[in-house]
Amino acid sequence: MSAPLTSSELLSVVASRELASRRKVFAGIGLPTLAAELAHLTVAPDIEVVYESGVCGAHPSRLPETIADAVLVTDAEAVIPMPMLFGCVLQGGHIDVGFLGAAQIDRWGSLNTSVIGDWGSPSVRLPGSGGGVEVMANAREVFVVMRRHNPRSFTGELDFCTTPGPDRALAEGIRPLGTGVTRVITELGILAREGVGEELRLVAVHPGVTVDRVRAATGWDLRVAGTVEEVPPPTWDELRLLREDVDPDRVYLR
Amino acid sequence: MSAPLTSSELLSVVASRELASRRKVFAGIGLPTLAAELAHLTVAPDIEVVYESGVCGAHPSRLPETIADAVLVTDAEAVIPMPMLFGCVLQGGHIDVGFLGAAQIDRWGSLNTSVIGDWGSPSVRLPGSGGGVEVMANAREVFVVMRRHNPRSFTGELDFCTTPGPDRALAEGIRPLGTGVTRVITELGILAREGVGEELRLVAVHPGVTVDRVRAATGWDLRVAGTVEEVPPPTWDELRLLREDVDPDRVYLR
Amino acid sequence: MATKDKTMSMRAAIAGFVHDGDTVCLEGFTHLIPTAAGHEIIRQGRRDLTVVRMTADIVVDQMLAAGCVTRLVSSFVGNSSAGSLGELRRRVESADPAPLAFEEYSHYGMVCRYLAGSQRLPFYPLRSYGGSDLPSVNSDLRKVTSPYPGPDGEPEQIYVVPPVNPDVTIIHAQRADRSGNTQMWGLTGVQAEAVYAARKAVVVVEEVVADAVIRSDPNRTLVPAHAVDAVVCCPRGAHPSFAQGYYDRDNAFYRAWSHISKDPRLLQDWLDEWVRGTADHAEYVEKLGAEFWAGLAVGEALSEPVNYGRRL
Amino acid sequence: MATKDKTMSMRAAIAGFVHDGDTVCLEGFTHLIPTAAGHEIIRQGRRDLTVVRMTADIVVDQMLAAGCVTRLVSSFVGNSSAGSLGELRRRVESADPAPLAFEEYSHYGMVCRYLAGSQRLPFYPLRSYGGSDLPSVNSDLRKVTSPYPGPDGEPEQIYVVPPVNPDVTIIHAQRADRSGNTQMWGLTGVQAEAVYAARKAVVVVEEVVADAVIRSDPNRTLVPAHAVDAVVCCPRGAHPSFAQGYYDRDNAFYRAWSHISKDPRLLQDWLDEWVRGTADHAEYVEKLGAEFWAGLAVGEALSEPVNYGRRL
Repeated sequence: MSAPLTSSELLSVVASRELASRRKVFAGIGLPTLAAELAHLTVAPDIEVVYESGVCGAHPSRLPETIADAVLVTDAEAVIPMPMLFGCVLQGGHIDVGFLGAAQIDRWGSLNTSVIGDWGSPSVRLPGSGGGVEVMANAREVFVVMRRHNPRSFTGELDFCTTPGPDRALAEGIRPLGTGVTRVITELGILAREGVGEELRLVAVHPGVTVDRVRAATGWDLRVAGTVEEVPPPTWDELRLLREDVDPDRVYLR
Repeated sequence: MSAPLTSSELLSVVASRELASRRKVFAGIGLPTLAAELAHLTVAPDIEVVYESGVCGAHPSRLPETIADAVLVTDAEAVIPMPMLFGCVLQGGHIDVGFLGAAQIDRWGSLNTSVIGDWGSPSVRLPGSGGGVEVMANAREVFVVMRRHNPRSFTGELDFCTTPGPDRALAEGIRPLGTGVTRVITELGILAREGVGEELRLVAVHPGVTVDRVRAATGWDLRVAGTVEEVPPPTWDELRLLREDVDPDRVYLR
Repeated sequence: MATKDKTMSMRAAIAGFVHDGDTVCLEGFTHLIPTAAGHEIIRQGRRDLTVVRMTADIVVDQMLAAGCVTRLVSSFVGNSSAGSLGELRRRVESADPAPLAFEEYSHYGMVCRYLAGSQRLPFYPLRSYGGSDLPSVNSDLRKVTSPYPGPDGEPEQIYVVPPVNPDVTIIHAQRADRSGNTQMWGLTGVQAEAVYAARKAVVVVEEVVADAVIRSDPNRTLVPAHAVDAVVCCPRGAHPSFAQGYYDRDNAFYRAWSHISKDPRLLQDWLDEWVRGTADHAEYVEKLGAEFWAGLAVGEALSEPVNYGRRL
Repeated sequence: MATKDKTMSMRAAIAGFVHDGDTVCLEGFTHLIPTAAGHEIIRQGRRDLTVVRMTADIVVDQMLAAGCVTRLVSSFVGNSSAGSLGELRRRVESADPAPLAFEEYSHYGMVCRYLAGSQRLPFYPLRSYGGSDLPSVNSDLRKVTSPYPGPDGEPEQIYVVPPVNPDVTIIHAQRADRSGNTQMWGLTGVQAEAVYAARKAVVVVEEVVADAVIRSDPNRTLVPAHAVDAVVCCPRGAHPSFAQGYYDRDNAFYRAWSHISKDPRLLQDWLDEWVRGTADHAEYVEKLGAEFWAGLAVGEALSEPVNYGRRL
């Protein structure tokens, strides 16, 4: 247990705490899985994870390597087809928290996962929405985990808005179900946003990180909460559970 | 085999012949089932029956008593849920022939299965559409079997149009997939209609039935084909198959 | 991950999830009709219900006769192929003993209302109703113009139906685990969508089984636990309908109902004896007797297992 | 009733059902990806295809590199979580060696295109895209005004997508009978709808089984025979993806693909050796070797049987 704390471990632990009192989580694979599993063992014993592949109530014998890993299916409580997953479960309003990642995020929590540069002739073609557009439009709230916190990722203007937050949707007269991004967890700290019409604000920093450093790493004039908390470092218990119970093979923690 | 021919047997045999060269049939229970089973043994070996309950490729151990009979499910090739049955199979355009019945039919093959009298305070409340509206709108053609051929059933004006033929739909600017009712098989003979814009015409009568008798039994000025055929009576083979193989327990033929 | 025990008695489930004035959906297409739930609604004397059900058949006629229902949303109001529903016809034809508000749809119209409700859509399009008189008596059947050109290059119109979101949906199934992961086979109708469309859902089952049984075949779970609020174990609760692999349909009772329901006195006597006169469905089952149930028993036709695999 | 034998070789199925210029849908969400069918399309040198696939991954990158594809309709263009698709990025970022027309959707947008296509609807509504830049680059994302008032009583707008009706849909499944009744378990994605949306459908399976196996469990049949035109028996045809209960995912190959596809020369060498250099999938499987396949073998986790019942 004396190994140094990795970035993945830090983000997983911080994300797990944010799941306290949340119930139904929609997750892709990777850090969200770790966060949800850890939350289950700590702050959210009743948490239910629905995977983007259609698995509900997974009881995997090993930590899954993808959202479609066969170990998620065997012994699961239900596997549902895509139209029901996206139509009834997600759009139907059953999801409390969705996890998303992105190449770029703006101050309103809108996301770009499509291109760097111009859409028609991009300098980098990214994978695109997947179910991101649907998670943002239909989950009650969205947590974003971004490893890299720099002005190109936290940008004043997205190169392309793949996944709009509710402010952009409302401007077009479309009313999404949820509040959009409420938490952004990064290597520097936590940004938060409570609802429509509100920008992301810096609410917490990791030990040793200054507010000025976060501002400098953010591509817009970042608002800062009246009191910026220091994120408590992972406890011995959290790290032990994560390393020994959740991901003993270090599939993600490597 | 010397028992007298019943009305059910006659209608079943005549309907079975009309299924020659047809492939995919959508059927409620009763006479359509008998007709399809007999056609399978005679004129249409490749026929596939899809039941309104969602059963495809049934291999019942006994003649089913309803479209939802458990014997239709056991040993079937597939059982599909309602949204797929009505959405993909029927509306998707996979059905060649649908069978319908009705309390009233008009000269264009539109049907009333809702009420006798005024809809708001009917003298008789009938069951309603069931899937009839969808069968008419989406099957390539529709066969109607009507036991009673009289002016109240074959009416100049429907008390209520539950299930419109394509002529009525087109008048409203909606284009159905199929041609609507193409055959009406009754105790007196066969009416036929080839396509949109055409009225039902008398094309055949049972032995001993005159054209005038059919006209008198029809509540509109019935058109008559240039040559009205005489329906060949059930052959010995057809009757034997029907009585001995299709419905030996006389579930329907009683 | 967590397994929450949602099992309760039928009495508790109806008391907790069905209130006077509610919109109650009972689904099950001929197969797995939640009759026992309807009977408990009668026993508890609910009033002013809107009942949503594709095939309004015997259980609906009984609920009508017990005075529970003021509005019906349906696409087929008949006693299967066995005849008429006496009470329903009296209510509609003669407002006897009271009028019944009736919203008439076709089967797929009802299916699409559940689809819209379950998918939180403002409407669902379907290629039905063009030229029908149904829109003249049901103002919820409306049209939308497609934003894509039709096959002839001209604008294309299509009918739509609105979502239905019942206060509660009640379905019957073969088995579930304690938390509500529900497995059905045979005719599965539109039950999953009806559950997702509802604010609350009650699943009545022939058997509550061990978690391991459900988890041995997750694709058989048509309704996941996250959509279920209560699990009621009520064997033979679908009678006179059937449960594939458990007991057969009571065709004789379907035929008898046309006779019983034709005479209001006979019908009320039947309710007094079989519903109001029984404490619960277990008593109803017992009253029917072992010999009766032996007549509906079915033999064995087991599915071949499939392998879900296990990482070595 | 009739059982028509629709089995044929992969070579015959691709020759018969995939033509130059066709719109070809390959579905399978991470699980049961019809890779072997993609390889045979490469072997037969099809050109000018429009490929429709939610998750355009390795098999699409390979078909792009082989020059088969001029247009792609997709909602995720990446190598799973393992990295990039080199050829796709070169085609999109630099038109190297040729431009690629790309229609970008979200996952549910693609699902809804299949739903509309399979249900013969002019459009399908979904609560996505409000405020997104996607409609600015995809003019097929349009809006409709609901004919029912919104929650605030005002008119409500919703985005819609158009149907997709591929010339052919190809899916991979665990098993089917000779006539095409197809059973799948594990992740079942949107394959049934993709099949119904298509003019023709080819089902590739791990095993063609006896009719009695399928008929022992009719609810497991997700694609009925009436929707299927060809059945191809091609064991391990989903590699490097997996078939639940048959073999596991080849995660090492997913990771390797980012490296292989980054260098056009390496990629073409790979195609020469593994696709163009093999006569068929059986040779590809053999070339990988018994030891390799042993590494992807899975153990047993059998479903509990259910009783369909038999009339006594």
